[in-house]
Amino acid sequence: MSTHVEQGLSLHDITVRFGGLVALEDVSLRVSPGRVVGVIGPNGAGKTTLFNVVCGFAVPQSGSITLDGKAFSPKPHQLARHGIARTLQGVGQFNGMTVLENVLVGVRHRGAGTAAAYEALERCGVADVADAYPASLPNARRKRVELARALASRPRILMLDEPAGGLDGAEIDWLAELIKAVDTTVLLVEHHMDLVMSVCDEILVLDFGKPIALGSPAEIRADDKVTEAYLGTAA
Amino acid sequence: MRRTATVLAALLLAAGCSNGNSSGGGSGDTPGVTDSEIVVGTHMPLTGPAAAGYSKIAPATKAYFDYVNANGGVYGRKITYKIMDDGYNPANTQQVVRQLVLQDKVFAILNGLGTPTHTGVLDFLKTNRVPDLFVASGSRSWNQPDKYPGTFGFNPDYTVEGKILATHVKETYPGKKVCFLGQDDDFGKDSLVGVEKVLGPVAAKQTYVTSNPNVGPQMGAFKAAACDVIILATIPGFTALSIGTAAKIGFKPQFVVSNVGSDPTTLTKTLGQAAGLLEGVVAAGYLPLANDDANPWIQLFKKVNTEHNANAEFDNNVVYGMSVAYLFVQSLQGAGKDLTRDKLTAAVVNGGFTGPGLVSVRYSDKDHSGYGGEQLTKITGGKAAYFGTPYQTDDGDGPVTAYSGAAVTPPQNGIPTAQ
Amino acid sequence: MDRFLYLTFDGLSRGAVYAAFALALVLIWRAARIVNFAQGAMAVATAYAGYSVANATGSYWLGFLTAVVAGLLLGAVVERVVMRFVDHSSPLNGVVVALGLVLIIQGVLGMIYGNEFRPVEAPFSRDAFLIGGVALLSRYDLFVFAAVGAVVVLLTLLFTRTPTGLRMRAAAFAPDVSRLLGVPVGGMLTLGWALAAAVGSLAGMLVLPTELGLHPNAMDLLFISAFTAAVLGGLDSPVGAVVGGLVVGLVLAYVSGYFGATVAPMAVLFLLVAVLLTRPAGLFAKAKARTA
Amino acid sequence: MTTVAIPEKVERRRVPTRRRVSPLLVVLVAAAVIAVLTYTLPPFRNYQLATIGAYLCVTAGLTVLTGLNGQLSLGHGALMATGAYTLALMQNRFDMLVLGLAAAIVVTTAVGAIIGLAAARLRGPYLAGLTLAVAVVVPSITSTFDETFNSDQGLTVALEPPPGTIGVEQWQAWLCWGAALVTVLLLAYAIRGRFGRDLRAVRDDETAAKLAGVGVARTQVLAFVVSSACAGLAGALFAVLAQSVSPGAFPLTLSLFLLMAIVIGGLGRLSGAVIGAFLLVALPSVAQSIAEDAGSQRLEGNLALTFFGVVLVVVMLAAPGGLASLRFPTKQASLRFPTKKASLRFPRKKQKGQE
Repeated sequence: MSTHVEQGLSLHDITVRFGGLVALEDVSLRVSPGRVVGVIGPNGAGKTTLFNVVCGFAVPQSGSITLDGKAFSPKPHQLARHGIARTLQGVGQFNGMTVLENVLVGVRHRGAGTAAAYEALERCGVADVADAYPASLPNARRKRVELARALASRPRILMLDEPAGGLDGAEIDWLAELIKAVDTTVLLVEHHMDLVMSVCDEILVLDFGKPIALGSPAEIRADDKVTEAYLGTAA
Repeated sequence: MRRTATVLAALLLAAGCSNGNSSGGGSGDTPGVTDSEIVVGTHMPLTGPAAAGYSKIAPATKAYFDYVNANGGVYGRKITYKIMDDGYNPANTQQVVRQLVLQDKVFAILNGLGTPTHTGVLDFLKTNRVPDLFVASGSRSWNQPDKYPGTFGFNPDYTVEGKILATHVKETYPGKKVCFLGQDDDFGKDSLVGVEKVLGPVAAKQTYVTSNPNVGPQMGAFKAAACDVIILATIPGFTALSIGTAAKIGFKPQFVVSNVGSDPTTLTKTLGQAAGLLEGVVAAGYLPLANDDANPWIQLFKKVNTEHNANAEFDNNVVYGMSVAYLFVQSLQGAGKDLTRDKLTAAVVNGGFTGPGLVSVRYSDKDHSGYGGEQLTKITGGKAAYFGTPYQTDDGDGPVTAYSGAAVTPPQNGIPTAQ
Repeated sequence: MDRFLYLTFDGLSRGAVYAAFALALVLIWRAARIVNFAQGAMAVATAYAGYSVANATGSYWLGFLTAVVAGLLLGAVVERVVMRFVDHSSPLNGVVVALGLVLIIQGVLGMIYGNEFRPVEAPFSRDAFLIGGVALLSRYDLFVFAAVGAVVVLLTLLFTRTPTGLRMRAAAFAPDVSRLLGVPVGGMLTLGWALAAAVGSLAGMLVLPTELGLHPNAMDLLFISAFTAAVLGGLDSPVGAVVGGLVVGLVLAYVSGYFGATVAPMAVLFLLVAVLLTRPAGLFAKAKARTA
Repeated sequence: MTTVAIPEKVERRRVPTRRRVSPLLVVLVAAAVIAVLTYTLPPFRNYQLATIGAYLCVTAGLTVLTGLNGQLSLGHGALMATGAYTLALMQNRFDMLVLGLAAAIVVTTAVGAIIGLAAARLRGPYLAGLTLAVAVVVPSITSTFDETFNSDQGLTVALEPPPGTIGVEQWQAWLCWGAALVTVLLLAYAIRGRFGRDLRAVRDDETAAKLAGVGVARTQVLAFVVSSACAGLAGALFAVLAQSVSPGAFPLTLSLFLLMAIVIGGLGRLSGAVIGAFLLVALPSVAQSIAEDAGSQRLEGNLALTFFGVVLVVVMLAAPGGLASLRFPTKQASLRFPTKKASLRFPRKKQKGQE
């Protein structure tokens, strides 16, 4: 754990409790610019809670967050201002608005408008359905729309919450290509091991809220504790 | 889409106006009057909580007009009475009165009911020079001959009534503690003004709002203040609630009730099993009582009620409605064959009408208020009856005096003749 | 002190009725996620039926039973014939249809019975027992408490101890899963409406003898107080409805008694604002987990 | 306002596809139509026309709040009362109509901001409960402060008659529709851009909206403030129309009827607000004439109520998207699925997994 001034997002000894339940315990993580960092763990390991802490949906009992070395107390609607974008597990879409409008909601920087939205839509390959309503699209396309909305805000840090959920192989390959191609920092929560292993530079493994491993994909693959945690809960 | 909506609106409005224009419209210069018809309109609460009791008035008025029409009408003209429901909502009153005046082209507005509702249309009626006769409320607002030359009241105003009730209390229960419960509007306020003009400050005063049908706290306060006499400026439901609630907490003062809230039929029904509590309750009135079968007016009105009002339940509201109609027919007769609006108001100003009322109406060019006095009633054996003599007074500091005029009987055929 | 005691009991006896009516609203909310704005009008309609029977037979209790059974039927009919076909993509649609029903019911009642107050009888004396000169509760008030208490106990038993109650809860909370498990979700919804309407009718029969009388609009004001009570308590909580009802009754009584009747509605508003600002889902709302 | 335009396939990429009819143009056409109407209609129809205009101010604002932002208000009648009383008090003191109207908007906006701040914390029925309590408190306030508001009797509004030979009703129609068209124009421009998208984003999914950078509470308060300003203006116009204000004119039923009107008209569309405002005036009038023809005492009034109720229920069952959703079937219809897009929607559970 480093304490000197640094670029990027850092979590320091974060602990979150809901009533008696410990959701996260002394979790630290550093997300340096340009890196793709994955967070994995069995169900209930605290992955989404970790995201919620960064987004301000959950307030840690102890610990701190820094952004570019400065103390950061996140508020959900100010994330975009700090250059952080996040997708939601499941689909968090505006069903009363067209695909284009959905993406336009994410475009908040000055001077950018429809053009920026189209750029994001094209990047995600859904520009052809710009005037459709999300509810009329297949799940995979809707996930792309949501990605497009996140990308349209031109984030420095992109937080993806189980982006591969419900996708087939081809879609996941496309997603992997996208994650590799984006020039932003990515923080990824995902169950799909192949995706995580292929795109991440660094992986944090959580089990019952505790960090049990942190390292490169190769290191994680070789870690006994990780195998144990997965087999232990899966059995 | 917006354009289609606009066009739709325009079409419907246009369609509406082509329908609307065919009705009404006079042949001569006077709106609402042809050789064979006089169209008169009113606004009344026919639906909603305020309709209770009041919804019977306009049909009774109409029934009496039908009776007159069946007997040849007034100067050969039949009276058509257009009754509009305003639900006691002043905004609706605006709409329906404009419809009556501008669309249906009524000759006059008769017996529009309610203070807040009718207050809002005074200026409109004045601007359009529509006679605004016999407003159904005891507000003093109707008596402003300089400002509203076409508007005339009907009910004795609440201050007059307050003075008369208080005079009775002063004479009959000297030295007793007198308390007052009033509706929280001009009714309660004007009445209290009248009461305090005679009695001085009352021992305790409380108000209620119609939106909270519980007078437990108020009655509790009166009991705590040990009131002997309670004067009620209440509508019927709240009269019954007050008497019932007082009994419920073992509190039995003498109740003295405004005419507005004293209809024994309504009270008996509302109190149900507890109707015995009404025994001895004092109230005031200015028209014959519906249960007074010996009264020739009641006999006449009952006959009309049977023949033209589908034999509706005969109560004081029916008597009220028919008395209004009688007075209006008298005014029409007074205005003569060449009926104009000016002649009608002139006939009312000339006054001198006598009819079912126990006292006379006060109309003159300086006074546009309705009946100027009341007589007291008492409930004995479950039946209300007048006692003593009628009193009359004004809404200022004038004395309360006995009324000296004699009661009149209705004409043979029940229809007033030109005077 | 006497006055305070008197006002307390006055408030409690009215509050009990608000509680019963609020309970009916909570029942439908739990079953169908709809605030049934037609509850008051439906209760009035069944009360007319009840009093017609009571007048014809001379038996108050037969009338009472008629009203409650009519409530069951009316609730079921309203759900089966109207509410089932409402497009629930917007929660407003249900509200507006309920408001439409209010107009229809009030209009039809007005046409049949006229817009007059009809007297209603209470089955027990409404004269309060006097203790030390202070009027406390009447026999009728005790009857109201007993009836509301019985309803609360019976509903609690139904929902916690019977398979039907369990199914109703399951159907309301997770319709799709319940359907897979073989719960007749539609039937449970109908049952929920029927039960709620019956409780509403019962509340109507309890409150009418203390009001101005039977009238198509007789329950309008009661509905407002009861809705306020239900919101105050938290719409998901039957206990909240009861507590909310008593609190609203007491506030109205104290404020009318000490500050005058005109101020009372403002006091209720302030109370509501104060409660909702601190607990946006009512006093008895369960803590909710974050959705993100 | 429709939010869907016909996609122009030729220039789809990188260029905004929307070629919507300019609101300004629509309003100008409407103004011309209204102006012609005011000269051709008889006085009573002009008065009804004026009333529609006044209603349009409030229904337009309410449909933005409820339809676009998803906040349910049962208290807009009370906000109208605020505007009406402000105008009455100002008018009786200064006798300058423009000043009175401006003050009505300012005061109601302030009141709406306070309610909106509380409302932003509340959802669904809790918001309904709070606004309901606001709606019923009006008579209580007027009688508690009766020195100012004169209790149930209310205040009369002193108004100068219109200049020259212009009929009062015609002048009222100009005033009300002038205000209504300006309101609609401003709202139309406000909701077509960022503000409109934020409103709908908050309605559809608060969490996702927050993450996309939308200030949810701020947007909700702003929506309440905007619709309050509209309600205040409408209330002031009602005071001008009636030349009087009293609590009885702003009962709870008014708030409920406003809500019914926008839902029947078509939630979230300004065209729905127009239809709603029209129905608010037309339906009672039609019902009254039906009742009059029926002739029975008990039917009178009650038949109107029943009629209104049946219309409500039938429309809601047959066209849940409101009357404005009944559009002409076109080739593009399939692209517009789902058709009820502007109604307040919550994602249906079924759709998530199945598609």
